[in-house]
Amino acid sequence: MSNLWFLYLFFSALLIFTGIYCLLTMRNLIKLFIAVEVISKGVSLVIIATGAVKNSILLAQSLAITYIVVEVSLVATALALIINIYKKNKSLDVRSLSKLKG
Amino acid sequence: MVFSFIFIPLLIAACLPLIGKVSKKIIPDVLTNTTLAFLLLNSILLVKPVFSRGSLLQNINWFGELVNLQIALDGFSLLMLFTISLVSLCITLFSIDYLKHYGHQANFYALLLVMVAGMNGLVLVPDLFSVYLFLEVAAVASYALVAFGLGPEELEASFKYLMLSVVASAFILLSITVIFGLTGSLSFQAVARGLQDLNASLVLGVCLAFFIMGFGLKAALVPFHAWLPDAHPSAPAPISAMLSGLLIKVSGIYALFRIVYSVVGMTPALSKVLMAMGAISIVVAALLALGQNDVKRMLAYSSISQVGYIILGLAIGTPLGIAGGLFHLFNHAVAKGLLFLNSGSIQHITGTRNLNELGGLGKKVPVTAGTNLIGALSIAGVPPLAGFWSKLIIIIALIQADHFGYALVAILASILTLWYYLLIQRKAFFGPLNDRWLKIKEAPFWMTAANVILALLCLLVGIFFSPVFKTWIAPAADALARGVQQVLMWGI
Amino acid sequence: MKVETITQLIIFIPLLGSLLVPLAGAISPKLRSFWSVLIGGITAFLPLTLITQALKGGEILWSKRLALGLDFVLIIDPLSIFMSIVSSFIGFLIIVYSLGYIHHEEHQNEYYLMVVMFIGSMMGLVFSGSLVFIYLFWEIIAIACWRLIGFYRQKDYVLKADKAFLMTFGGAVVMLLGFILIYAQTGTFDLTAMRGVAIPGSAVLLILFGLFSKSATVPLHTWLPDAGVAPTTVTALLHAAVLVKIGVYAYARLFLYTFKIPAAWQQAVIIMAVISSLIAAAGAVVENDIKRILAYSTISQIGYIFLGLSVANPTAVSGSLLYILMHGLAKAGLFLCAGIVIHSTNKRDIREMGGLIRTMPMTAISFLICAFSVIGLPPLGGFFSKLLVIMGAIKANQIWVAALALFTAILTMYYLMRVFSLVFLGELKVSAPEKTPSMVGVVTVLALFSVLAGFFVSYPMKLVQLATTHITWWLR
Amino acid sequence: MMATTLLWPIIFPAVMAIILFLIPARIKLVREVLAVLSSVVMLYLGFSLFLLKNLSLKTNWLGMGINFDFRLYQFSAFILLALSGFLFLIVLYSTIKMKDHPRIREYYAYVFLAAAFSNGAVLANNFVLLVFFWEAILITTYALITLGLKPTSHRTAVKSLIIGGLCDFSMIMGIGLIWASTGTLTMDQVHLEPYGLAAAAFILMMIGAIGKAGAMPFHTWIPDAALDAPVTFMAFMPASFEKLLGIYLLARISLDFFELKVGSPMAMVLLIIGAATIVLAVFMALIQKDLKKLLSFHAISQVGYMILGIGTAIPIGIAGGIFHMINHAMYKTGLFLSAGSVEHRTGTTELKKLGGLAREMPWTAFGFSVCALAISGVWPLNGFVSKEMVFHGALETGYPIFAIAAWVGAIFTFASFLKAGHSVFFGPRSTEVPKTRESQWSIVLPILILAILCITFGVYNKLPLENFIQPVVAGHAEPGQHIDLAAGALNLFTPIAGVSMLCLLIALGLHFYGWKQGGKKAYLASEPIHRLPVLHQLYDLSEARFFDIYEQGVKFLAWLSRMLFKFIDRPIDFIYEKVVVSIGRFFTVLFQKAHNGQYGNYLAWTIGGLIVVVWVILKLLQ
Amino acid sequence: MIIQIILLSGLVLFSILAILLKDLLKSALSLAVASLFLGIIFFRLGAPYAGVFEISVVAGLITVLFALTVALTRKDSEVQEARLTRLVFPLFFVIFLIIDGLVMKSLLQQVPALPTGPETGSFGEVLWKARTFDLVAQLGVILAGVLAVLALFRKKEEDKDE
Repeated sequence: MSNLWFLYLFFSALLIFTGIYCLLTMRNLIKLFIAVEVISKGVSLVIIATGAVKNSILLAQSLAITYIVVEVSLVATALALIINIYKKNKSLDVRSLSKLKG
Repeated sequence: MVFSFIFIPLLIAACLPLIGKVSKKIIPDVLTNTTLAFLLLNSILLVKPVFSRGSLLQNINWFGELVNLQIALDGFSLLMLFTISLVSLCITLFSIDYLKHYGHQANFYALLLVMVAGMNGLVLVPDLFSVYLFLEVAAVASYALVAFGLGPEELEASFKYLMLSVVASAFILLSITVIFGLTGSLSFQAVARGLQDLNASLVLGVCLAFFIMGFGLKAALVPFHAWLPDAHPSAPAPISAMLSGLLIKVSGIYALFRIVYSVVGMTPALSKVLMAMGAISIVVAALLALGQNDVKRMLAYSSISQVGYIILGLAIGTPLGIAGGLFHLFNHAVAKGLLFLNSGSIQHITGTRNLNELGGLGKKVPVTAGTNLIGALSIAGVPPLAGFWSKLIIIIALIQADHFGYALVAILASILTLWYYLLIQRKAFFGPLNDRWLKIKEAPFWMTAANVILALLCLLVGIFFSPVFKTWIAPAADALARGVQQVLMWGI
Repeated sequence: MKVETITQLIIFIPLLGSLLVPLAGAISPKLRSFWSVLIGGITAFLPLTLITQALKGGEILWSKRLALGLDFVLIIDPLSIFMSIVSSFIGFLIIVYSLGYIHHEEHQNEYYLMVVMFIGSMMGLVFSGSLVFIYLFWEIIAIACWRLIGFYRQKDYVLKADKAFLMTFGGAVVMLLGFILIYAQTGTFDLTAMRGVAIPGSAVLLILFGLFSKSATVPLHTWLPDAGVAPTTVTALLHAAVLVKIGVYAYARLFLYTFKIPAAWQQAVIIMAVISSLIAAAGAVVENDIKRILAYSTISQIGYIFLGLSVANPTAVSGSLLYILMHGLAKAGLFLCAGIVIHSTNKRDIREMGGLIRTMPMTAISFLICAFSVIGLPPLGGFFSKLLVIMGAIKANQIWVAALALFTAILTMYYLMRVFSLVFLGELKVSAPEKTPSMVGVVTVLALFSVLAGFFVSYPMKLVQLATTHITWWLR
Repeated sequence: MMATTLLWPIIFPAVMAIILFLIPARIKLVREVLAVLSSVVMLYLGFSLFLLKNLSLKTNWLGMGINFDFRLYQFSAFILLALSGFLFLIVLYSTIKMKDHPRIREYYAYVFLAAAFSNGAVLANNFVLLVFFWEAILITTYALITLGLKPTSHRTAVKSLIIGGLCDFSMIMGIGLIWASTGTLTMDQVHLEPYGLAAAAFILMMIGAIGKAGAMPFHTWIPDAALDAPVTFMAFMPASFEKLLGIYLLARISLDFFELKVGSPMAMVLLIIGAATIVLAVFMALIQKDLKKLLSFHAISQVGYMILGIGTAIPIGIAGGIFHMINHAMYKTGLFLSAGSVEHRTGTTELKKLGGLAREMPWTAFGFSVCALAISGVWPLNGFVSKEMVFHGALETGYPIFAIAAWVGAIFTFASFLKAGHSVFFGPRSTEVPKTRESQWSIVLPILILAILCITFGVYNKLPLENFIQPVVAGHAEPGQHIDLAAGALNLFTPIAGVSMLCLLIALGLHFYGWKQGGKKAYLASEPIHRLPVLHQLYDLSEARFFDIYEQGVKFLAWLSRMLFKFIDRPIDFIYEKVVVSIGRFFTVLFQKAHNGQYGNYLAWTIGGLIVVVWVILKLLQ
Repeated sequence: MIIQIILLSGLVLFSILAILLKDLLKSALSLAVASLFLGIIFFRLGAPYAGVFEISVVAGLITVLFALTVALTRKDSEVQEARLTRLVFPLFFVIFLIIDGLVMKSLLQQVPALPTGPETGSFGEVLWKARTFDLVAQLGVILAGVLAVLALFRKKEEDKDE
């Protein structure tokens, strides 16, 4: 069974890598947040896969659902932030967010 | 009732927006302060039971086990609860007058209470996933609070904070899940028991690295610190105090060391890594603080540096080191809370935080200046203030554990610490009086009162360090020092 | 009253009393002055009642157990009593002098708060028998000092204050590291439990850092001349009477009374002391600012005290202890005279002054007497201390060191006489009257004491002898 | 008699000093009477103690062998008596001379304090006590010079202080060495062979002694003081008190504390210093144009004889030295007082302005002449006796060069006094000075007393020699050897006396030649020698204070200080002020640059940190 | 098994598309598709409720939120991404793929199998009984989110006052 676990871990690692790559290189705020979503997909995949592989899918399922709720809350907050930033900056470029430095 | 630490603030927070429609100011003020005062009282009352029994495990079973809540309270958590209640009470007192700048008291207080509830929950739950959840509760509230001013800088800081935090919490959750996969359970006790006879050190090592990164980011360890100097200064002063004083400690240090000591068990390898990171944080952040012109930004870097001390102490692994680290955690919470509130006072008084524009305020606002001085010296570790004792204990522990090099770093960095605090003192308070500030007056009553209370705490804890240490710190340190045994004992 | 009780009162009356100064100041300036003088007076008086205890010899220990073995220990022995008498007395005189000197300045609340706290923590330091508490009071003094140096708020003044604070703090924390090394070895901070313990050289080095930085010994001395930007009362307090003696006192307490210092380190201190003395004297010759000259002079004299203590035979040690008293009186006198001069002429460069003996004769004569005492001319008190230190050095076979010390004494003579000639003699450049009676009175008293201390040297000497035999117990 | 009597000569003048200081400036008469009376009391005390001879007092003082220890015996009693005698004369003289001095209160206070300290120094039987009193005199010297009230007075005072300090500090060093090697500080318990460390101790102690006495090269403040200080001071300190004390101590050092052997290195040191002092100082004296300054150089030159005498380490030489000391004190005091008398009346002591005063001031002229002849060693005055003894001793050492030096000194001594006396009292009456008359009795009386004493001690040399000198030397003679110093003292027809007389004749010849050359102006009589080729340059250099160890020393001190300050002190400060700060600044700026506000950058650190942590943990786990 | 791998590959593919596509709306839609895949994977792994949640909430609600945001920020919000980013992505991706594969393979031997029995009870029981606290925390998170949105979209009072 643990072979399977590592298979899922392998794919979720790919997802997380993709997300982080995007976070590191992309500039559009919304795009960045999409990357965060990609990462969180990787995480939820791991949760469910672990539960499935380790015979505790019910528990894992409840965790995953909770996680999704958290995600929604985060997305709401983040998008609210992004909209506010857009209102102030008239731009979605993350590079313009560098007034605070030093 | 230990549960009140979580439920009451949540409940009040839920009600506040509605109450806010009725009364904009007074009721939210009173309600919040009463709540926190109640929590403070509660935490003090808990000292005796926890002291006598070592730890406290509480269950709620309602509706035929449909509602099954379990809470574990030991010395360490109690210390955190006490610190949280104490500092946040002072912060809300301060907010009474300070919030005039922002308005929307009800909303503000609600978020603040949610954050408190999140931190309290994090401290109380004996379950890895719950730790993550409460971490997020506090975090989401803090994102909003950082951006509460809605200015471009606030939004920018909040956004960066959020984006970095999200990555961190993803890794935390990942790690929790992997541990869940390894042991098949999530509660501290079961995980600790499971890990004891598990032979998977490499995977576990990676998990711990994820934890270090995740919680390290929350605690702002170098190199995961970059969000903090943006986020803390941008927030309203009470929130800066809250974040620097409490949040980074609870969601970073508490969580990390609870897991490291009580769940996984401290290993020499972990100790080495954490100590090295602590030492790096101390030095790098201190140097960075030196170059700041914004009071709050300097304080923020100082927080990073001091977190370095705390982690350096906690990571030694000896009981004395843990005690020193925890004591410093407490002292830093108080003193940094004080300093951030104080910077709020300065901003309130003068409208600026730029050190180069300030100058000579000491003459006009002696109380603000004096309390600032006390806080600064306490953090710098100048006796007889509280910070001295904790740093002393940390350094003693370092030497006793034969970490002479780290001791030297800690000592020399305290000179740097003093150096940048003296910059604040010199540029803001004790230099020649800037003509712009000829007509300024002392900050309003509640702001000053909060400052004075915290300053007195710094002083009194320093003078009566012995009883404080025995009552609060020693049980907490014991709880941690017992390591995995502590968690395994809970069941009994 | 029990001796222990008196001692605790000596420490806590000024420490707690100082906190009330701002409150008193909020009510009225008169009350504040009265309160400060009262506290200072009590603090100066109480140690005198301990003299009988000192004459009995021996020591009384008192301790309060605190967490982690960081106990609060008091050692009441002839050494601490002697030191407390000297510093509280001079401190008291300085408070009285301040009444006139600081009269028109702002921030008087802070000033008196810090001065009284300074004296209180000095008392605490003197009686402390625990390394941690020595450090603790040490740093309180540093804080007080820092605020006092920066009293005049000018930009570069506060910078100098910060420099002084940072240098002394830096030295002190390094010293703390040394303390902790000792703790790691012995498991206690209590000095009385560690007597005769041989400590490693690394700890000695670290502690010396602290002592040298506080006592402004080369190469950690440069903050002291810079600290001359403080009000003169403060510089008198810092340089002459109390502050710089702390390091010396701690040396006696640690390396004579308590630990065995390795011979190589002892030799190193001897050499450092005499070099410091020489270099500082050179600085005093070169400088033109009166307070900087006196500050360098202080550094130079501190070198002698260190020399005596590090030579560590009874002659030299008693010479050093006597030096603390004599130098305290005389240098405080010099600084306060300089204070009067600066206060009335508003100049600090000695080349711009001259002929002041005509307008302020009492000040001039007091200055001269104190200068003679510092030089070490009989029949003034300074003679005995310097003589004993040098004799002790020769006795310990440190002949070249003694010769160098004597050479420095000639330099001392040279620069002090230079100051005197330029300031008080020659043509009158700035006419300025003498100041308030409280100021002139204090300098006269100090000069008088320098003279009396010379003629009646056997009385302080008795106490010093007791202290010496007590702290050099290992010679017995 | 109680042993505490010993304290009287110290406490009494000290108390008097305070009383005299406290008497208001306006009540002149009371002060003067009181001063004279107390000096009489002092004289009485001196006499009675001299008759007592042996007395000692010892109480505890500082512990560690530093006791309050006084001892009166032959030698110290004699010196004590001499000191009180001179004190009396000078106080008497001062009542007139210093009458209108604006700081007269201080003057008496200092004089009596100096007397107290000097008495203490003489009586002390403990080295520390000795130094205490000895060095204390410095302060009174300093203070008295400043009373000259000239613009340069204070400078000279400081000069005396620093030179004195140098000497006294070296004495302290010597005492320290003695203490270290013998373990005692009681003076009569110390007797060392001057080898090795003890030799160093000897030299250092000796510097203290001869420095006080004003030998070369520690003399340079004296000529300056001659012009800047009150003349009474010159008579009081350099002429009498300091010579007495210095030579007293030198004798104690050479006779008691150390075993000085004939021809031993230490003795040679003394001889050389003595000879050099004689010759060099007398050459300087010769060309002086001011009476007081001329006298002051002689005061230095004559010290040479005393040192030379003691340095011979032969009883007769030592006796000669000590006798010369007391004689010199008399005639030099007499000379200074006469100079003071002249100054008192004419207001100047410049040779050029004076002349032919003998008629108007006959008693002064008489006193001056007697003293001048005595200092020149003219038979049968006291100077002759003591000088002969010194010549004798010097020849007996086996190094005739020292005797020759002494004779050379004698030539020029006489020559310069011929010049001085000639130009002040004889010759044509100068026009630059208004008509005047003899000084008051209290000025003339001391001069006359001293002149008479000079004659007495010369003619009846047996009296002082047997009473004062012989007992001192007695202990140092070879066993069985009987010393009878007075026996052939006045014998003119010995080779040595013959040479001496020849010297006087040469001096006379020189003066005559010079007087002729200088157009019969007496004050130019020394010019031919002044203008000698090499000497001329040397004189110029010394006028420019090139040979003045003080001037050079102070320059050296200033230079050294500047060097130390510039190359040690400032660099240390530079490290704190600049180096540390800029290193801190450098890293600060470096780190600050890294925090550029870019989110991607921060995330990269985070991820990088994560990778490093993973790597390190895995590494540590393996 | 094969189907599972295909589903997983689809998930990764659409995630990559989500980040690589230039148009934000298309990105959001790709994300929704990826969520759909994930939901199916959940379902196949025996977590139907989680699958439903994933599809309804993430693929539905969050996509709507994204679309809304994109719509709200449409005006001149073009952000020029660096072209290199997209070009080198495959390279990095492949490198990581290899590393990932190797690491996972090497870890494979490290982890001992866990001797656990199958779970008992129903999903609801597990969620309520064992994870009650999670529900409390969920409430907290939602409250925090709501309050955050309220705070961020509040009207500034000062504007009126001033």
